[in-house]
Amino acid sequence: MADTAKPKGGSAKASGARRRTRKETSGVSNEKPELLLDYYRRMLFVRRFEERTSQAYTQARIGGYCHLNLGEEATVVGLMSALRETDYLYTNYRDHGYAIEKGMDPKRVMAELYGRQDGVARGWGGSMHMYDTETRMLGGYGIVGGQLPLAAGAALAVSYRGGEDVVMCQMGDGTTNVGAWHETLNIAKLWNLPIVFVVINNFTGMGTSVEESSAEPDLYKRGSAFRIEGERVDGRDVLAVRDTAARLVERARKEQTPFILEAWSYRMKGHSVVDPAKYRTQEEKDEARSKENDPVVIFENELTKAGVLDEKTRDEIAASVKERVAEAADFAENSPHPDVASLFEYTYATPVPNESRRMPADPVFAD
Amino acid sequence: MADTAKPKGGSAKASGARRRTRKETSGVSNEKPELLLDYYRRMLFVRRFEERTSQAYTQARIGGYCHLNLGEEATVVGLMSALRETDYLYTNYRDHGYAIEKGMDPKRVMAELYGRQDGVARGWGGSMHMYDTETRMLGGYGIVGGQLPLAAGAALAVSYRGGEDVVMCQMGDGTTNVGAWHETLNIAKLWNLPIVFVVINNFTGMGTSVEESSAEPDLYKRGSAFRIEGERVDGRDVLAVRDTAARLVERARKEQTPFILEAWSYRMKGHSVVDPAKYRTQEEKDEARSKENDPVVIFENELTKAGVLDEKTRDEIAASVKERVAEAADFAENSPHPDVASLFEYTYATPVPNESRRMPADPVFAD
Amino acid sequence: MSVITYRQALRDTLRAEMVRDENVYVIGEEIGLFEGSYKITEGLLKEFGPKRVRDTPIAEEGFVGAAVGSAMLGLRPVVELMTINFSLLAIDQIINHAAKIYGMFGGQTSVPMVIRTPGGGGQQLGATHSQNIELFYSFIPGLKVMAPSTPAEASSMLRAAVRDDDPVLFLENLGLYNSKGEVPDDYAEPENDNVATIGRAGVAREGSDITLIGYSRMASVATQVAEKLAEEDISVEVVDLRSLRPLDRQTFVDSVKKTGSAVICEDDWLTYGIGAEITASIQEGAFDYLDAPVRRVAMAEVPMPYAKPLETAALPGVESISTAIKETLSAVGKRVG
Amino acid sequence: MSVITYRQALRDTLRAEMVRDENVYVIGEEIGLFEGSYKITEGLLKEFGPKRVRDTPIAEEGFVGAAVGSAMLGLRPVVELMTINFSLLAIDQIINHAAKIYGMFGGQTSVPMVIRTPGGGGQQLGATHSQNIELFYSFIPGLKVMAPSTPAEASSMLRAAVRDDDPVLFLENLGLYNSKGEVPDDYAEPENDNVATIGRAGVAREGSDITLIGYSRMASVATQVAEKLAEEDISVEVVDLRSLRPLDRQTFVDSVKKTGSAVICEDDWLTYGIGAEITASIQEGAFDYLDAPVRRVAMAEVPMPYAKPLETAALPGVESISTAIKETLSAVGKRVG
Ligand SMILES: Cc1ncc(C[n+]2csc(CCOP(=O)(O)OP(=O)(O)O)c2C)c(N)n1
Ligand SMILES: Cc1ncc(C[n+]2csc(CCOP(=O)(O)OP(=O)(O)O)c2C)c(N)n1
Ligand SMILES: [Mg+2]
Ligand SMILES: [Mg+2]
Repeated sequence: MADTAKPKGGSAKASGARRRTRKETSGVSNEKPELLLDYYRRMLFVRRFEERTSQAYTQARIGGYCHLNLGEEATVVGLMSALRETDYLYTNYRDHGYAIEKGMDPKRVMAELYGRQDGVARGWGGSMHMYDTETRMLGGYGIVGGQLPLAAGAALAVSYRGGEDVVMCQMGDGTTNVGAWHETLNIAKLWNLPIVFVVINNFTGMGTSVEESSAEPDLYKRGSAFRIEGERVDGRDVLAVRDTAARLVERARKEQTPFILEAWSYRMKGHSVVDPAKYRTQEEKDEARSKENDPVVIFENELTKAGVLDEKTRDEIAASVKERVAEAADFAENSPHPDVASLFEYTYATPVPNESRRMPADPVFAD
Repeated sequence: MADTAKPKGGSAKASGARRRTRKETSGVSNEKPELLLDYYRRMLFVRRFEERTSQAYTQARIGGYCHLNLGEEATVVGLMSALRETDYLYTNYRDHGYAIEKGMDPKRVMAELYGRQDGVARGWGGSMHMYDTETRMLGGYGIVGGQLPLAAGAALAVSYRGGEDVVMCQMGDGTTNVGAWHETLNIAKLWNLPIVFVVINNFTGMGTSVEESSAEPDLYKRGSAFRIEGERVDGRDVLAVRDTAARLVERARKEQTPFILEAWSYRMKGHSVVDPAKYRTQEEKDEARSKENDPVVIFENELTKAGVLDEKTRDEIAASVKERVAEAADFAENSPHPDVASLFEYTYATPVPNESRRMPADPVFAD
Repeated sequence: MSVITYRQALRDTLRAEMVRDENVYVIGEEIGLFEGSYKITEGLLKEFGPKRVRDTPIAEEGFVGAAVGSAMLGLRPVVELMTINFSLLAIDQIINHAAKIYGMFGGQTSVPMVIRTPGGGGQQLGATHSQNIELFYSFIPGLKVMAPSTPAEASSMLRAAVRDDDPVLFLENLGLYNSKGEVPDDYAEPENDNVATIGRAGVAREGSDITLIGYSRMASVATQVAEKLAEEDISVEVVDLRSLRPLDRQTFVDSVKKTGSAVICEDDWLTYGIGAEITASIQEGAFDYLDAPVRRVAMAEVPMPYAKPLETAALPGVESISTAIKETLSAVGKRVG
Repeated sequence: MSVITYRQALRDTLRAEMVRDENVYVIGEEIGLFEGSYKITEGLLKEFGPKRVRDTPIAEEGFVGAAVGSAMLGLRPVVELMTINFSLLAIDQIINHAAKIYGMFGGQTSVPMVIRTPGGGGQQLGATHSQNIELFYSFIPGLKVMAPSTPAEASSMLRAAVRDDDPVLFLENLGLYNSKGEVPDDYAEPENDNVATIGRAGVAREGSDITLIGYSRMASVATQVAEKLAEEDISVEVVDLRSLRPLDRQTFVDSVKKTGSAVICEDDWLTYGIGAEITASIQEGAFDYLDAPVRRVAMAEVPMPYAKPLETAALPGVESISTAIKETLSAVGKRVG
């Protein structure tokens, strides 16, 4: 098991130090500039998309619970770069970035947030439930840990058919404490399933710290109860995430066995859009939002220093990202609301007699 | 973590060998003869009690599911000898021996099996649900793993009040795969609870082996996911069980933290009385019932060899045990059936208006 | 026609569906080597191997959820939950996942799976092992719930459940496994297309004085009651609900329109039990036809005691149902035999 | 009298009970530092410290079960489940353990605990976060289920729940937390002995034309309906069930005997919903008084969609309830305003 750079409880200083250490062994110099710029563009896109989402929520264009990937952009882009298009993805409710990065059209993701007909789930899912059969993003899930058994089941189906695909199952740190974690990882190992469990450690559930909720706070080590190997990676570093994830994904594919990947990074804002995070001290807030811990800023600086990103390109990228985000919002705004007449369309896949299609005021017997 | 003598998948030969090794370091020579005879008497009592139970079941005097402690006698007696009277016990449904050894009157345990009014649970519980506030045996439980959170809660109450008691929570090997295992052990460690989780490893759930159901088949190691220490002991050896259990119980008391104890032994018969165990090979059956693995026989031989048990004492003990078992059965047989008029007595502890007390044929409104 | 047990009908139909479609597999605790707690999967491991007959750890939430996930990719798992009581450990995966995935994601992916599980009291299994909580699943849009009462129904309904693209909770009953009945000779053939319609009740026995409604084991008890009362010249029409969701109200309402009164018999608890909906539907659908209140005969509202006399007293049976029927008939002024 | 929110009533009563009895402690996810998802436990950690305000990992089964175990030793835990949807993860501990321990062991040990949890749709939370499944608990002998609809009820009923020796499922509602109402001035005093009686419904508003029955949020909607229809000269009597188990049938049956007809409004799904039992009970208890079938206005039977127009259409409201009332009144031939 590899343990790279993790701030216990999140001290920026310690992590910064460890981060530099890691940097000596990898970095942007070995990568194609176009690829680096592509990652940068994608990370920035997630950032701006989420900012727009937050704004739209405040304007009551988006409802329900709404959780953002702010601070997690490098992890999102790194992880998704490690998957093949044909690989499957399951996530928790903090899923907008993953949906986009797995290949969904951001317009349709935004339309889903707006609850419109062109949304990826036709407006039935909302923020927590992005889903698209085509791109094999098999769902954001709002029940903490609910996606774990499902993801193992998808891997079981792959294995049953002798396929080549891998399943990635994303979750938060707090999720490693649910019973489904134990039951699922045990099954995944026993049945030799090709799956990578990715734990996004942002050091907190809603407001409860990892130390207060996990008796083994080194989360990647918790596979020990199942003989599952785990690694930890600096989730602020898109290349490190990509490389570690790719290694584990390919091992899962080849060895037909599960792995755990813990990626740590900061949650820049509250748990969800409406959470002012009053339980955080000013110091904690500063740390979570500091430039030093901001994956977009970090990467931007690195690319600039390496001469990959000049001011002009940066501005171009910023402008194009801005435009695409605006397009997405426009698209969402102009997409029609779902027709109330469709209310009973999605209860069952196979229609059978006597299904209820009553509106609230309807009597039980039509006549 | 100590790993003493465990047969992977249960090979008598291997375990016999390891067993001898262990014996060199401990044994009957350091113990008071009366105590050794007492253990022997108690183990034999559990054996004969269970045999009588099996017989009564076949005669339809006992109903429902009925799981026996045959093969587990040394573990039962060893564990219970490690507890103070004031310590609490929670077990699974394989609970007759524990109930008796924790201090319940065997007559009332048998009466419970018969479903009679003098049963420890007034006939409401049956085989799987022995319970007695007095002796602090807080229940056998039929839902696999159901007792785990409860036991942690009892330990929480002890800790809340700053008490000295320890909780012992018994379960089977198969139970280490349930989600409640994970949730409970995590909580127990986080909250510094004085509790010992005892895993009775009889190498099988109903018919599914440990290897097929636990990705970490060294069960005492599964605490690693919570930084909980674990030990394994030869459950056929009453002194080894007592010593190891006592050490962990006292550490739990002193250090206010949980431990895991795995005790392995053979299940001599089927999963429950009605199970013919057809899924076992003849070799497996032979092994499970061999004299070499029979804790009562092993201990009897040791005591005989050590000169503690002569023929006369053995016969005396056998006769007295036989008599007490017969007494228990007689008592049960003669205890009245619960009165149907008491059917509604135990639904609620605090009576409130409008409780239903309708028999099946009663209308909803009395008049 | 051959006469076989309900258990045999389930086992052979399950086998036939596995032969027919290799996406069908069975999964659950002790279903392979142990051949099932109630032997419904007897011989299947030997015939189909461990890939298609998958023994699981004790981890209801995990393996039910894994079955759901595999169904999302097009497999057709048939899950065995040892008894419906243990379904409470998996209920989040059933209700919040299996039942929601089709709708919550806008109809993109169906979840073709069956969860077979027995209910049933009367076996002295005590409070936690004797519950009839099919209500929980019957209440949930997105699930289908079937409850056969005879070997023939068990066969054609299990076939329907396996072939349906939605999650089906398939309710069996400990008290029915050994019961016998006629089935078509080809009931065990993989090519058999005798597929029941989900969402339909049936009139199990015609009668004119009163309608008696039941499902699962209580439908078979209802038939016994009808036979017994026939000797006293009371003509009882028996409706077997068969499908608890969707619920075929028209069938029992039509029966009540004909007979003018109804009694419901159910193994679960009275208050909020399945019979409550049946009663509510009757009063709404046959209001002007009802000559007396609909009566429900259900389990006494206590945690099920272990002791036999208490258990027997707590459960409805031929006697208590007959009493309710006779009382109802005298309320409507019909002659009571 | 002061006017406060339902939230405030809960919070202050909870605090008062903690002051009164040091065996009372609160336990749940994010109730301490975060002060509760819906801020019912605001300030409690600061006042009582972590021993009595216990933040838990995300482990509903584990911490609910631990609460049960601690109650067996005489503590009086008040558990918060963030929403009733998540109770499905803990339902085995609630139904198979908390509700069974007293009876299954022959009345030796009671389980004095409260599980507070909000239901409620209408917040665009989607299919898994908008369910009203109080039915599951209301069905279970051994549990008590309370559902207050006003701040005053919230206070006196929470006090009753904490002091009762049985496990109580205490149903709150997301849509009620900000609603206001009068409470006695001493509602927050630890010495207060204004304790509601568990198992009693109440007539929230008198009327003569028809009985409208609801609970929790729908009881408050029912009152709105009554007020609105009063303007049209329709006199609606509103019954607030308050206690779902035990169920106080006499109160609503008496009301129906007076008015001759009834409508039930409920946030949960119609088929098998809470209203089914109410309806069944009315037809049995007031058969000869009913002038028209009892109608139920409930949620459309679909997994709750996220999109606002769909969600709004799926839920009952003042409009749909008024429609059902007017249709019922015309069925009985009463003048409709
Ligand atoms: C079963 C369940 N319990 C509780 C919740 C409420 N809840 C939503 S998110 C959350 C915290 C999750 O923390 P973590 O897994 O670390 O993910 P993060 O939000 O930090 O990405 C909680 C408790 C839920 N949705 N489901
Ligand atoms: C939640 C739950 N699932 C399944 C069962 C059925 N069941 C009863 S005992 C058992 C095997 C338990 O094995 P183990 O924990 O090793 O205990 P042992 O019987 O060997 O003592 C199973 C699966 C149950 N009672 N509860
Ligand atoms: Mg987190
Ligand atoms: Mg075992």
